[in-house]
Amino acid sequence: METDALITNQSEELDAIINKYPGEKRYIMAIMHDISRHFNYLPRQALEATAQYTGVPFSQVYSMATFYKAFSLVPRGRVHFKVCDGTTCHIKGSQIIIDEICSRLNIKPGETTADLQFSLETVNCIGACAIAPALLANGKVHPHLNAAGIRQVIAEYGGPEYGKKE
Amino acid sequence: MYAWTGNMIRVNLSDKTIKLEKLNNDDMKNYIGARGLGTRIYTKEVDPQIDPLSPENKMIFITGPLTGTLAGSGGRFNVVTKGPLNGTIAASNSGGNWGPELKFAGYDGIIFEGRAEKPVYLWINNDQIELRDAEDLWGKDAHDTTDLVKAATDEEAKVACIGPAGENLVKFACIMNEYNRAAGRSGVGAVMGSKNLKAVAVRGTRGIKIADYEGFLNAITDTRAKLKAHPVTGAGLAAYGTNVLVNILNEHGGLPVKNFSEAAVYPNAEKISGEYQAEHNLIRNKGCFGCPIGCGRVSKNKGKYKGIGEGPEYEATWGFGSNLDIDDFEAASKANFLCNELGMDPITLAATIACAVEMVEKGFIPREKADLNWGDTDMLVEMTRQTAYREGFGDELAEGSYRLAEKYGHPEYSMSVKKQEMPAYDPRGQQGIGLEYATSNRGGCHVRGYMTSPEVLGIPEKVDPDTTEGKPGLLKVFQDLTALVDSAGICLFTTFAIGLPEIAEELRTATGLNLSDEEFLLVGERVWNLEKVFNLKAGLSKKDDTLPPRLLEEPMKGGPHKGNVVKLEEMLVEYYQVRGWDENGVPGQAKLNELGMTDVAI
Amino acid sequence: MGKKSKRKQVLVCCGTGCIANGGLDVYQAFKNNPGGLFELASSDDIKATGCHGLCSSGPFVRILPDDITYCQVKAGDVEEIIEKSIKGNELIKRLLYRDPQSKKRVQNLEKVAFNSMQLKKALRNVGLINPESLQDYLDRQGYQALRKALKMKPEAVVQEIIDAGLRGRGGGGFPTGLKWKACQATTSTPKYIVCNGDEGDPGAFMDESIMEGDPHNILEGMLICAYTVGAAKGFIYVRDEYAGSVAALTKAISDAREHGFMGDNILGSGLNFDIEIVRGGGAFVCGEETALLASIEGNVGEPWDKYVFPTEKGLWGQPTVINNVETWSNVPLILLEGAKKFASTGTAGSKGTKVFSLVGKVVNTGLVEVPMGTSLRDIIFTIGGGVPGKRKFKAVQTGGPSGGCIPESLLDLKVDFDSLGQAGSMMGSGGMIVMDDRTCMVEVARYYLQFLAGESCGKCVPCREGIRSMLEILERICNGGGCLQDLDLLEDIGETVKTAALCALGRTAPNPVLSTLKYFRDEYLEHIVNHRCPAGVCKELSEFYIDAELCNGCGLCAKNCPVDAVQGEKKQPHVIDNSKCIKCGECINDCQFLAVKVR
Amino acid sequence: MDKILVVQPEKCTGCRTCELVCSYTHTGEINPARARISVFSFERVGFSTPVVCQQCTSAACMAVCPVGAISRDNNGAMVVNHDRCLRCKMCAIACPLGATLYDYVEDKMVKCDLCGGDPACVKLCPSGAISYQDANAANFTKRKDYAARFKDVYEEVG
Amino acid sequence: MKILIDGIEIEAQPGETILEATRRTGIHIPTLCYHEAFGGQGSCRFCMVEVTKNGSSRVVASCTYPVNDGIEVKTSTPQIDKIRRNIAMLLYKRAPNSLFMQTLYKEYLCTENNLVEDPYEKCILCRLCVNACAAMGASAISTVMRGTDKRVATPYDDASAACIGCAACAEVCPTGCIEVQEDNNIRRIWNRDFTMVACEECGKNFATREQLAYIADRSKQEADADELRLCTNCRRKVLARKLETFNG
Repeated sequence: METDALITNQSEELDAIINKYPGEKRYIMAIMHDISRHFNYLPRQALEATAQYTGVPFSQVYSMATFYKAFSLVPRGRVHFKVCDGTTCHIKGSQIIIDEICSRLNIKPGETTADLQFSLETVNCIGACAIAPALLANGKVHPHLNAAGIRQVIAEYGGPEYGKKE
Repeated sequence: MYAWTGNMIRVNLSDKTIKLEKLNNDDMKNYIGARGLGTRIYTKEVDPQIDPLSPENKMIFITGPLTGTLAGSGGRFNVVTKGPLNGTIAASNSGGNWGPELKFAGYDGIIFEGRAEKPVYLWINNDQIELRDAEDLWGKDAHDTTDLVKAATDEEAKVACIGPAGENLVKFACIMNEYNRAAGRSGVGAVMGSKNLKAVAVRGTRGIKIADYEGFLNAITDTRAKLKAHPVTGAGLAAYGTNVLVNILNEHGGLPVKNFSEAAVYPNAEKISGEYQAEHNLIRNKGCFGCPIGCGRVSKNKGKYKGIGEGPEYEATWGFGSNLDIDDFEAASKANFLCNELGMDPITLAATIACAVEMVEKGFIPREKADLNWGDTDMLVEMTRQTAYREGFGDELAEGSYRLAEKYGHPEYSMSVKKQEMPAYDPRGQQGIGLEYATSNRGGCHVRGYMTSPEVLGIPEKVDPDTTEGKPGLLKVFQDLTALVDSAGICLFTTFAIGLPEIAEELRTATGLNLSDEEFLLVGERVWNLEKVFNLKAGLSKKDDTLPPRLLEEPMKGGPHKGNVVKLEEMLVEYYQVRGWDENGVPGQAKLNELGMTDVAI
Repeated sequence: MGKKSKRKQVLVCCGTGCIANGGLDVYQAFKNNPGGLFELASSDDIKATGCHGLCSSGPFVRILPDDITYCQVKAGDVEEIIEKSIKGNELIKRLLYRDPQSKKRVQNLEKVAFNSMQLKKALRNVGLINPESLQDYLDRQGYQALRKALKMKPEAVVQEIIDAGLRGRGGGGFPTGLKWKACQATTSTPKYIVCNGDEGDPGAFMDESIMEGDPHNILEGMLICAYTVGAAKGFIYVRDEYAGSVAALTKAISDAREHGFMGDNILGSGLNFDIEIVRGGGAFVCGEETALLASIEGNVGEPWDKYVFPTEKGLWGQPTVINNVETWSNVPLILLEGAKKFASTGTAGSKGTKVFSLVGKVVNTGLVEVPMGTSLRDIIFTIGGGVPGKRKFKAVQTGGPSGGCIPESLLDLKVDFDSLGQAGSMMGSGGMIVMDDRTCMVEVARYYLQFLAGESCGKCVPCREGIRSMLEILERICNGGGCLQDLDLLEDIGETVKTAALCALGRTAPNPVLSTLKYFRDEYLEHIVNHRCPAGVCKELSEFYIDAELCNGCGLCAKNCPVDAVQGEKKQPHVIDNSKCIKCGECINDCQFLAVKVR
Repeated sequence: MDKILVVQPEKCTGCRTCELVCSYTHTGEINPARARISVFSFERVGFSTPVVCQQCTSAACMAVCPVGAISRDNNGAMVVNHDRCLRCKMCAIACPLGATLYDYVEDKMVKCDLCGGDPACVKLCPSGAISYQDANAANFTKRKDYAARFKDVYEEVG
Repeated sequence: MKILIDGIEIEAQPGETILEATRRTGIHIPTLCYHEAFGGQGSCRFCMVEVTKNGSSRVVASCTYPVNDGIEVKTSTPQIDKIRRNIAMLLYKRAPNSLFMQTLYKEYLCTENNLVEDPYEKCILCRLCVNACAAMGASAISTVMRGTDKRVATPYDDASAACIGCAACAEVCPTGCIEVQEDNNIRRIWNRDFTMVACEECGKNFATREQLAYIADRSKQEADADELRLCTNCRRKVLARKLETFNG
């Protein structure tokens, strides 16, 4: 599991993020977005702080954190692959891309490699239907992928050594 | 199943097995419950010839369908066994809270068999039934035992137990429940003691279902209103307890004095009366479970015999009072408190001491054996204690008056019938009660057809106490009705105010049994015959349907009934006829068949 | 239209599709070289615009006023463009769009079939203006509609919207004007205005393109509504994935405030209104308006029964008007051109235009805006150019995951709210995904159910458990374990979900299953009875082989096979080694001769 | 004016008729364990008394109920709305008199409801130990005394 | 206002739902997620009824549909019956381990099918537990995840600091899926162990410390009030015993 205790200066950063918003329930999601952006995931301590700050039960904040796909409760990898599995990408072969990443990196969608280098996630549509199938790697769109193409992308992000199958 | 739970527990103390059984539907209909149903189950299973204190004897704790219900005074249960005092069928009846609690736990009764190797007690907590070790309880009096068992099980548990008297097989030991209620007569406590069974604790939180909700509510409301309105149940018993009878019987000339040897008029009766108690000792009235009468007395002694306890009842007051020429109420009360703690029947104990005093006085018992005198209060208290522990002369008293008198060669001084001592009504002042004593299936007893009610109290209507005319027929009805009342699970005292119609209605609405009043009364007759058949098979015969010679031969020395003896023989002949029995008092198979008892063989 | 400038302007498309293909690099290349552009006085004349529509051919560079559009431009082409087409007047032929029908290069993209049948109303500014520039918007009659509305009685404004016949573009098709009127009629305050920008349908990005490409248009629509119903506060709920939209809207709101179009006493009219952006959390269900409202309130995005409309009890229990992006973008236009003009386009029941994202197995993919009532055939074949390669059209899926699949036999359907509903599909927000014979309809149904299983909020039983069960059955069929009774069970559960689910997401969830069962039952039977997936998609039920008669041994499939399962000599028929084949379908996709087949 | 149940322990004979009729009229079966009134008997000292809800003026049961399932009815009785009740049992733990109970058979919280203004226990109590009297000034004080007395008593022991 | 339910005209109050209005009449509309304390959630859809107004009919959840004048309600039609049957079937398939669902499955005459059953599941996600916990003011549990993965849990499935161990969640649960274990003096619920407070009189455990704090807070009693140190039964008993001393 995650390492929970944030080191001191991170704790200050956390306060700074939270304090940007009024302590009201409706800002929870905005706070979580900012935390997520800063820490690359939602640390437990941050959620607890958010609950306390907004006066909303922790369980409800946690409920939101697990409901919305934008958030992760575990740290994501250095490289975060979001494979679009929108309809267009799907009928154009996104499953091939997903299968390929899974077997190359030995992780399933929603997981991160043990060394925190790569995370894989499938997303519904990144609005790039015209260039399907597509993948977001740390926010960059890689269009028109196929099985060969994804191997190249993995390599591009320093991944040949990860679980490569002969 | 309404009113009944339909469940019996069978506990074999020898091999410690516990089984659940269902009641037989025909038996429930024919014998209803408690005394009747218990006797039915018992007589089917036990050889009448066995020794009451042997492991072969069984004992059945059993409730009636009205036990634990809202029926007025519906808190009774019976202990059915062969009594060690006289070897007759014993159905010892008790009020209090124990019987209802057994029903709430989901059982109508418990059948005990065999004998435990070491002292045990039974713990019933709804579904959970277990035998537990009771070695630490052995030797404890009934009150301490009750406390200890509650502490070990559940504070809300109800406990029936024996005291030292039961442990020591005192022939008239009783079973105490919830401290001061007793299954008092016939020595059922000794049977428990013989089985090494110290106590039975019950906790029940399950309900009793009623067949006709509205009908039953109406029936019990009606019954209870009548009980409240009646001068005896609503006023007399409430105000003075059963001791209200001391003055009444004394005025009537029926309060035996000095072992029935004198006129049944006690000069100092006032000092042992209910009125006296109410003025000097009464703390409060005590009601048994569901009882609107509340004849129980919580009483306090202030003097030499200081203490708080319950009672004494009229019969104990008489026994420890006028019958011993004791006019110290607190002394009589003290002896009664001790009986409660030690677990003994005060009627038999008192009558046995009275018999002993007379025999000492007459020189049949040497004074060096027991220095007993009329009116000696300390002697009374000491003898009571000694009897329970079978110390000294107490060991001989513990066998009851008949064995004592017989041992010293003069059984005629035992004021007993079928070896069980008669209570506080001199039959020479009431011909009917003479017949009642003589024909009672368990020997000397006032609650097997309470003839005092018509003969003295005029309930339901006054009959001449000195005539024998009509008495056998009246007694039969009283006996049968009493058997029904005992089988239903309600208190006999209710019959001062209510009769067959009310009882039948309570039974009908509670159980859903669709029987007429007469058919219910027939239940009582069946029970009576069943008991009779058992006794006959146990070896009793016509010669046992008699009274001590004193009552048949010695005319009353004074009072309103001066010169009277009991004209038993003429009544007995008629009684057998009324009962449909032969001239030897044996019910023929035809009679049994007529009662629907085809499976009971004579 | 805005003022004509003789100066040359360069519009670089920076829509998502174009960015993915390097659009930003192209834009940067222009920006980095402004000095070289002697005719451009300022860098303002190099605009990064919203989507031009024809995403499949991006990135686009459009040069005005000459109206030259170059396609698939790379950063490396920029210098040549500057030299030849900006400094000079020379066309670079290879960068011009090649019309698939005529096979001719075209200078003005507006004239090609893709664009000529379109009617841009909601998208009227997208691709033409710099979304970051308020001035650009003002130049194209920006905020004129608001000024006009503020001079009218609120009731009259609402009446105008009612008369225009505008219906909600988010999927429900509820008459917008009536919604406003209901809210106007309530007395409870405060009231709220909400813009639904949680465009969650996979395969749809028209709202994104409007938010990114013409943000002020949305703000203006909301302002007009605020005036009519008396609201002081608005929210725009945007998918968090749409970073570009958030940025564009944030800038637009800030600019609008600065210039008196937002805040207190707007344009001196006494109207106070401000807008806050709420970033969504990635939940498809939040496109459902009550779920969206719940999300704004700071809750889990679960919908509630809408027996009382949000116009009466919405955000925080207060009257709320909620419309989607495209709906809002139509509002200013109605005020500008008048209800009558607006209503002159479209069908009897559906007025105006509708934006579709035309994607999938179609030649021209991208955003298209057409009058209501345009036939599917026109959209797919005329505008979209039909199915690429030699593949055969099979179906078009409309309405997003909750929509349905429409078969070829219904291609002449005139698209509007009602006709699509009758065909077992729905308008939805306007996704339109073309499928060819390489698409397995059973697997498509399974795909949508899997999507919905993850996207259902999980609150109501029919949706949560019904989808789970239907998905289980579909997976079984796709894996070859289906039985005929499964079809009855699918229909039975589907009917219940359709009638009993809490929100529109749930109630429409069975559509992909029910519509494919209706139109493509034979494919289901093929899977169940013959254990065969005709499209070669369901791996358990597919085996590929190369038809030796058709194969000319080009070797493309062998080259692209990720597992080297295709073998063969050059110019000789190739064979597939099924022990190696992972059934990725790459070979089928590659083969120009349809030689690779499914057994 | 509201009427209340007044208990006079000195009159109680410990017969438990109140428990029986209470359970019978409220549950349809006879079962003291399900009665809303309880009789305690201390046999060693020969004392018994019923204990029953005093329908407190400021009732702890009502105060702690998280869902407002306990309210005062027209007769002044605190009554439980079983449809509303969560069975969290807080009322039972909160009642200083221990007079709010859990019925394990019907799985619900129960308490004395004054039988809708005609208490069955009063009707059948043979000794007059329980009476239903106008909450006139005297009784009202008594009611307060009862609670106060209990409070004091605790302080005595504590 | 008057509404017609199964042909019977009843008086309904504005603002109440069809279900609330119907409950008064004795007509039974089955529900799974409804609880009077929380009102209609509209989530189980078991209470759906057909509503006809101005000639057009629709199927609505009676627990959330507010009555309006002149509506005609049918609580059972073939369509409604089918919805209930399928909901019973689907929930049984989800939670076949609960007796509650087994009974319902039979009651609604669901026919066998080959959908997979999770033999261990009991929860039907009616969320009464979550509502109850919120009503208690604890909100120790909530739904987590979404869609078909949705379930009820404490944050991170850990012991929750907010839980007071009252077990209201378990009490209100219709399927008995929330485990409350009591061993010796420990109550274990939602992965948290509570040390029970024993009655000073009889020694029986009767509440968690947290429950007593809750009560002290709400009823304005002292947290260490003498009453709060005894179990319910002993409070009565002690009161009775003390009344004796007053008596004389």
